[in-house]
Amino acid sequence: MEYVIEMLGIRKEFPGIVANDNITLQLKQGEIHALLGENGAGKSTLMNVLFGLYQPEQGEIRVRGKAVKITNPNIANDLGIGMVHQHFMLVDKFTVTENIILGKETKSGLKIDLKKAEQEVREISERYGLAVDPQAKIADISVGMQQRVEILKTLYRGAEILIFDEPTAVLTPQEIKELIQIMKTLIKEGKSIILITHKLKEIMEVCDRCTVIRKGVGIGTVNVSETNPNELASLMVGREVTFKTEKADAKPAQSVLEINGLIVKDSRGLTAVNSLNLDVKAGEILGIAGVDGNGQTELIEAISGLRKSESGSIQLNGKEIRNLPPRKITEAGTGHIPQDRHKHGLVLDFPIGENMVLQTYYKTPFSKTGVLNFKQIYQKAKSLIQEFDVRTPSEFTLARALSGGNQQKAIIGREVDRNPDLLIAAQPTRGLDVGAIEFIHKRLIEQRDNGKAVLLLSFELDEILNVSDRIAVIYEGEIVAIVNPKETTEQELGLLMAGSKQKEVGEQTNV
Amino acid sequence: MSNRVKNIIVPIMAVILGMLVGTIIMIVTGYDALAAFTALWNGAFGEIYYTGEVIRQVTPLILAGLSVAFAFRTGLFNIGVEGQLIVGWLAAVWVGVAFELPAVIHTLVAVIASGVAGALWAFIPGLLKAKFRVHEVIVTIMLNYTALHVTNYIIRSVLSEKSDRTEMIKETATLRSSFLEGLTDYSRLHWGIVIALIAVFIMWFLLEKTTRGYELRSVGFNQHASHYAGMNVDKNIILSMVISGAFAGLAGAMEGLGTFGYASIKGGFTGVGFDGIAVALLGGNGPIGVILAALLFGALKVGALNMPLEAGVPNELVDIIIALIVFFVAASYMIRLFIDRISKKGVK
Amino acid sequence: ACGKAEEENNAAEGGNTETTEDAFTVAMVTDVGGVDDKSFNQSAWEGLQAYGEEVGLEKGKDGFDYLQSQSDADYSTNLNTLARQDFDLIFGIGFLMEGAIKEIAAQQKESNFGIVDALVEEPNVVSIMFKEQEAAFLAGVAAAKATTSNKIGFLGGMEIPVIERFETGFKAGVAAVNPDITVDVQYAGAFDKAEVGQTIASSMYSKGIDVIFHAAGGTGNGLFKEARDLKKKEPERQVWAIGVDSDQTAEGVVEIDGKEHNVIITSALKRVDNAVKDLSLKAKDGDFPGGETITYGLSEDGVGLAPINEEVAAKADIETAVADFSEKIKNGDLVIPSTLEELKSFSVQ
Amino acid sequence: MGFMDILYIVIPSTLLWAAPLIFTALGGNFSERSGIVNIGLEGLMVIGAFSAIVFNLAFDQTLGNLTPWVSLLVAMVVGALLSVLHAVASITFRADQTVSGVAINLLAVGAALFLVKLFYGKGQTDIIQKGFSKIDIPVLSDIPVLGKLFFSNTYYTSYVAIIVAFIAWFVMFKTPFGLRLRAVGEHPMAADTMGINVTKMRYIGVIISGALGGIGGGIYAQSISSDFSHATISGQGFMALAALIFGKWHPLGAMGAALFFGFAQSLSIIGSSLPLLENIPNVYLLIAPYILTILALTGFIGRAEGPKALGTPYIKGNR
Ligand SMILES: Nc1ncnc2c1ncn2[C@@H]1O[C@H](COP(=O)(O)OP(=O)(O)OP(=O)(O)O)[C@@H](O)[C@H]1O
Ligand SMILES: Nc1ncnc2c1ncn2[C@@H]1O[C@H](COP(=O)(O)OP(=O)(O)OP(=O)(O)O)[C@@H](O)[C@H]1O
Ligand SMILES: [Mg+2]
Ligand SMILES: [Mg+2]
Repeated sequence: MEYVIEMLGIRKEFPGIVANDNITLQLKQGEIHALLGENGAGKSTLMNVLFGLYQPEQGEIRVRGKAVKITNPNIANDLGIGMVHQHFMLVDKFTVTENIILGKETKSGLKIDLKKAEQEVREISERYGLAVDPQAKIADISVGMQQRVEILKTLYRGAEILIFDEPTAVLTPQEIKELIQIMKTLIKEGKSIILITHKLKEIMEVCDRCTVIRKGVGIGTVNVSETNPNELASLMVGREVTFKTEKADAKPAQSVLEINGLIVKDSRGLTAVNSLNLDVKAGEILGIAGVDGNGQTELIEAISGLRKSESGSIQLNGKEIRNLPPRKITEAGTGHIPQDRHKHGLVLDFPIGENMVLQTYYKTPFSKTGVLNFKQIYQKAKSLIQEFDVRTPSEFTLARALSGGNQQKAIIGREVDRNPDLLIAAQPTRGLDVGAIEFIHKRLIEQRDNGKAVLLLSFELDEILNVSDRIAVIYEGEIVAIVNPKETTEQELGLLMAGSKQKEVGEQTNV
Repeated sequence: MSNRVKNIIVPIMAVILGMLVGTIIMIVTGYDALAAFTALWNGAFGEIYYTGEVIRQVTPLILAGLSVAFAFRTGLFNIGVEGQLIVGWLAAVWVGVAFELPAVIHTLVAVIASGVAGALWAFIPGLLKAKFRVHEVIVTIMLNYTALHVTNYIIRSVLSEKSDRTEMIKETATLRSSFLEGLTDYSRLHWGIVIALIAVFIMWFLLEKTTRGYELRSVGFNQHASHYAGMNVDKNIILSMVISGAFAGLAGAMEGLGTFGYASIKGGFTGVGFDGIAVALLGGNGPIGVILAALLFGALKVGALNMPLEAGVPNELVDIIIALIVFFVAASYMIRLFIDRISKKGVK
Repeated sequence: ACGKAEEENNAAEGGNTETTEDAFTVAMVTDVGGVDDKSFNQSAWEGLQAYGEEVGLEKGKDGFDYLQSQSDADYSTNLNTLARQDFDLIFGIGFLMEGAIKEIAAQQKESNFGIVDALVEEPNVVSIMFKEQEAAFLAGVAAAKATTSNKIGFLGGMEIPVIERFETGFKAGVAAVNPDITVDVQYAGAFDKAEVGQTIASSMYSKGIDVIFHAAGGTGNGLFKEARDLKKKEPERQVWAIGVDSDQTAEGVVEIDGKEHNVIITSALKRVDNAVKDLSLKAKDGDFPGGETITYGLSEDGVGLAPINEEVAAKADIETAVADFSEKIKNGDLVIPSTLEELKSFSVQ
Repeated sequence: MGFMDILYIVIPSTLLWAAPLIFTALGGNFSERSGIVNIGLEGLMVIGAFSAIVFNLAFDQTLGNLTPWVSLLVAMVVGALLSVLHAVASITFRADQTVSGVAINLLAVGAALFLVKLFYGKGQTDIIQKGFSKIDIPVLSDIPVLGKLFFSNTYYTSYVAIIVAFIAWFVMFKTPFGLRLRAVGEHPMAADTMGINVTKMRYIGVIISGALGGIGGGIYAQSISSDFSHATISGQGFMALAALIFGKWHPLGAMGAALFFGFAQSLSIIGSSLPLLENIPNVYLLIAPYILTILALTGFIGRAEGPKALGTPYIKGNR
């Protein structure tokens, strides 16, 4: 018996959209099988069908050759299918163990036997090399460890077939490495894996075969050893994709943002940004590289006025903006693409049109003496939607109804349109597909070429290396090195980010 | 079917369903449903007097409904309308009793006093929510009881000497008008309805047309994004509570300066505040909706008084119907599903 | 007042018919308490029923009826409704209706009105007042005779003039028997908070008070509950309560080991029923005392004391003393103070 | 009066007041832990009080001294039935849970009074003869000082309430059921992917709240008011809600809060006769519980957050 899972001719509809149309996916015993597709292509949907969260309208699922009906996750579990979801399914307030045993608790009498459960968790985690602290609260552990908990959940239930839905999108390079190692261990232990990822490099590295879907339709399955990233990308998008971002050399001019001796504390009162110095010049993109949790978030919040800093100075065009209210800072000439677009970027329950004036509603022509001018607002929105290719039925559609990529485009449109001297872009392409990423990168470079300063924060080394003109490496709240992307490698960056003694990077000029 | 049409059909269906279940209850318990509804109608619109009384009843309901709706629209749940109303009532009567002012101006000052009092009372939960993130529902509930005891105390010990109520307000402060009373055969209809309608317009304009309203709504939907966009979240939360409280306070003025002309010690709540929730909800938190819903509940409440006498049906039946209507609107998803099914069938 | 032709046949057939040609119809509006509040709404309604029985009318639009208010705002509407239904005489029960009666009486000049416990000066309104202090005085006498600890309690609803009359009369009665007895006074602040009544009663009884008189409407139910509970727990203990408005004996029944006991000594009666019936009959006969205030006291049978509980040791003693004082009050030898101010200068001698 | 004498009065009274609040707050706890706001506690108490009284009046001849206990069971069942409405609206039909709760409150009062008029032809019931009565707990009340403080002149129901609070704590934090219930209230989709039936768990949570709220009302009616009228339950349900939040959504916290409220209430009533407090206008004592609750929320537990998914309907597959 060759295939452990066969999904044949699966069709799944949502109101007004066919998310999966006659898709076929066959998973071999012991392989890592990639599932590739643009945002919204239907990957998560297909996997949710396999996991019993959705019921397909058509098609058949076979597990080890036997046709099955998977009507809820329990059945999937019984069949040995486990899923690590794109958005973590963990209860923050529970411990690692409680999360793992939830729904399948070890009992003694009426009581949960936590001791025994912790022991079991420890055993499995050792066996597969998934280091976790069984007693830690989810809220207190790193994203990487949370993901290991997710994997443990499936293993605890005896899963033989594991589905990973975009597991690497939220991980740091180090964590990605660890994860890949874990997947390899799992295969050795006889498991089979379906891996969803937008990162072609990862597919090339670990996968045996790859199934591509485009707009809900299955395009086909290829052997990874017989293909290359370019082919995969064009299969997925349906056209040629260029990877290397085309850009002219930067022409840096005067400093727009100057930070000196900045100290910022995090929510727990610990020093997150420690006497940090940094400058960003007009006409350049400065990328900040670093492992998550080294003060990036606090730095950006301090610059944009969302967090009070302790001391130091932040100057924008020579004017002190430290600890000014956010509005004053915005008006001084900053734009901000926030990390979490749902939480910080948009009012999801406003029409997309009203979202386009979130910072400017009080200015003419959008309002006059406190009264809004909706005609102007929606005119503006309409033109931005066109210019930035935001796919939405209309400017009156609620922002909530847009896909992530289009929401992001709307935010970028809004921020770029204000033409700020400094544009802060925090993980602007997180979770987006290559098409959308390409678009966004172009826009950032365009800003630079127009003589604006761009501060880019990203955990994707590819992105940092491709887009930045200079890279500042942040480690434990300090800038430990400034490197030139043309003269460095991923390995070198990785080492710097990991806090290894900075080697002779001093020679890199423009500090 | 478009969402707009559905938004109109849902409350109508809820009302119909509420009446229907009410009818079934009457039939099951052996009452004459037809007689009951006839009595209800007669008690609300049978004579011009009753119609006047209905409008009088509708007046505070509109304001209470506005208060709840305004808070809802800005992301807050003001369950403290009751307390703000009582406080506003007292403030209006206080001004009405204690000051010597020319007519009209006196009324105006008293009305403003009620709004300010309600606003101040609502300022407390607003402030606590903004500064300490204390949930407004629980604070407003606590403040309802506090308002009840404090106003009772003030009436007893400050505004009167151990009496159960204040003096009547001065003639100059009243909202009552012999013109309106004459028009409606001595009902207690008063000018408050005009104030209520103006308030409806203000709420609509403020919320939908001004930058302030834009901020209030934005903060209501997403505090984080609003903060990012440079809005002062705390200020907007407080402001939203304060405006909501001002509407509630005005509702109190309707009672103090219109219906009663005095403030008296209360053993329990007036119920208008909770009815305000029903009104806001049935009215879809919109201006026109609130007016219509207040009209319905006002008519039901006044008409119900006639049911025991004319049809021998306990007037609590109307309370049940109102509760059912609220229930059906709350569970409007059920009605939406039903409409979808019907309209799909229609197409096929 | 208004004749109804089609009902003439009925009238001819006999006395117990629904209505007579010139049926004099009477109705009342209750406050939120309703006609079974075990207090004066109930009493008033009994008076209306007695009137109906006496003149051969039935409940309904053509006889006698009542409307219950659900909130203060309803008084006016309800009074108006009854006037519009052409009731000939309409009672507002309770001081809360003062304003509404005043207003409606001015508008509905065709109808006659009565108001209990408040003064309204309109030509078509009769104000009905009671000398609660007299009933309370007798209750105080009974309490003073019954107590063995010489500690007595008074539980008031709200501090309003009516209740002050009860308090004053009660204290006067106690003092008349034995000035050394202390009377602990507490107000619950409400007429419908049984739980508050219970807690106050509990604290009073644990202080050694053995008789508590309440003038607190529904709040008094808490007193009875506490008294019954204590009695049940310690059947030997002296735990007594005194009721108000109507004879509340039924609320005091405790079953201990299959035997029925009662913790209520007596009740200070306020015969709203008598007053209502009396005025209805007068009005029917064309003697409506419009614009007047009629005060019902012991002499008019408007207040009184309910029979004394068999279980009270001092029953005979109480009855003699009560009869004695009643006599003095009725013939004017003894005037009971009606305010705490007057009480200061009051003495039996 | 000496300090101890005051305690001898205040503590039993505190226990009496607290019992209905504890039950109802525990009920609210189960509902809210499962993610369903329950502002309908007041209504559940109303219907519990109503059904307990009606049953008590009807069967006290047959059931004798068992009557109040059996009536409590009836109140429990009726409360549970009413809460099903709340469950259907807010779980199956995704109603705004606060609003559905308000509807439950309105409905309970309307229906109970309507039925009282239907059954008895009047606006309030008679007084029950077989309510819960005062007792000294055997043995325990003989302990010196403590026995008189905590175990004399009280009602069994108060102790039952305290015991049930501990049981609720055990169920919620030590059993698989509790873990699942809390998971559903924190992250329903996570629970769903773990094969837990979110809808079922939430229904159970809400129905338990109805059952316990019904008992709370039943206790109130049978140990305090002794009859049922429009004024019987007036705000106790909201107090229970406050206790639940004041107690940080924890059963033992809710119990503590309910006892604290009971204490404040009895102090406000008894206070005016205490030497220490007699010169303070009564109003301060009356509002003390409410102000203290607000202060406590602001000062000590302002950061305490409810279950994460509280108030949000769970829609399968929604992101
Ligand atoms: N619950 C839902 N209701 C309605 N439409 C949905 C729902 N879930 C998914 N869709 C739609 O189905 C399509 C496929 O979505 P899906 O999440 O499977 O895409 P995906 O390939 O996983 O994308 P991504 O790479 O962004 O994760 C999308 O267009 C989406 O709009
Ligand atoms: N609440 C909703 N109302 C309407 N449509 C929705 C809703 N939620 C999701 N959708 C549909 O889902 C799609 C967006 O799915 P999704 O958020 O997965 O997009 P995405 O591109 O995968 O973004 P991301 O990668 O950030 O998840 C939209 O096209 C929209 O039609
Ligand atoms: Mg996605
Ligand atoms: Mg996906």
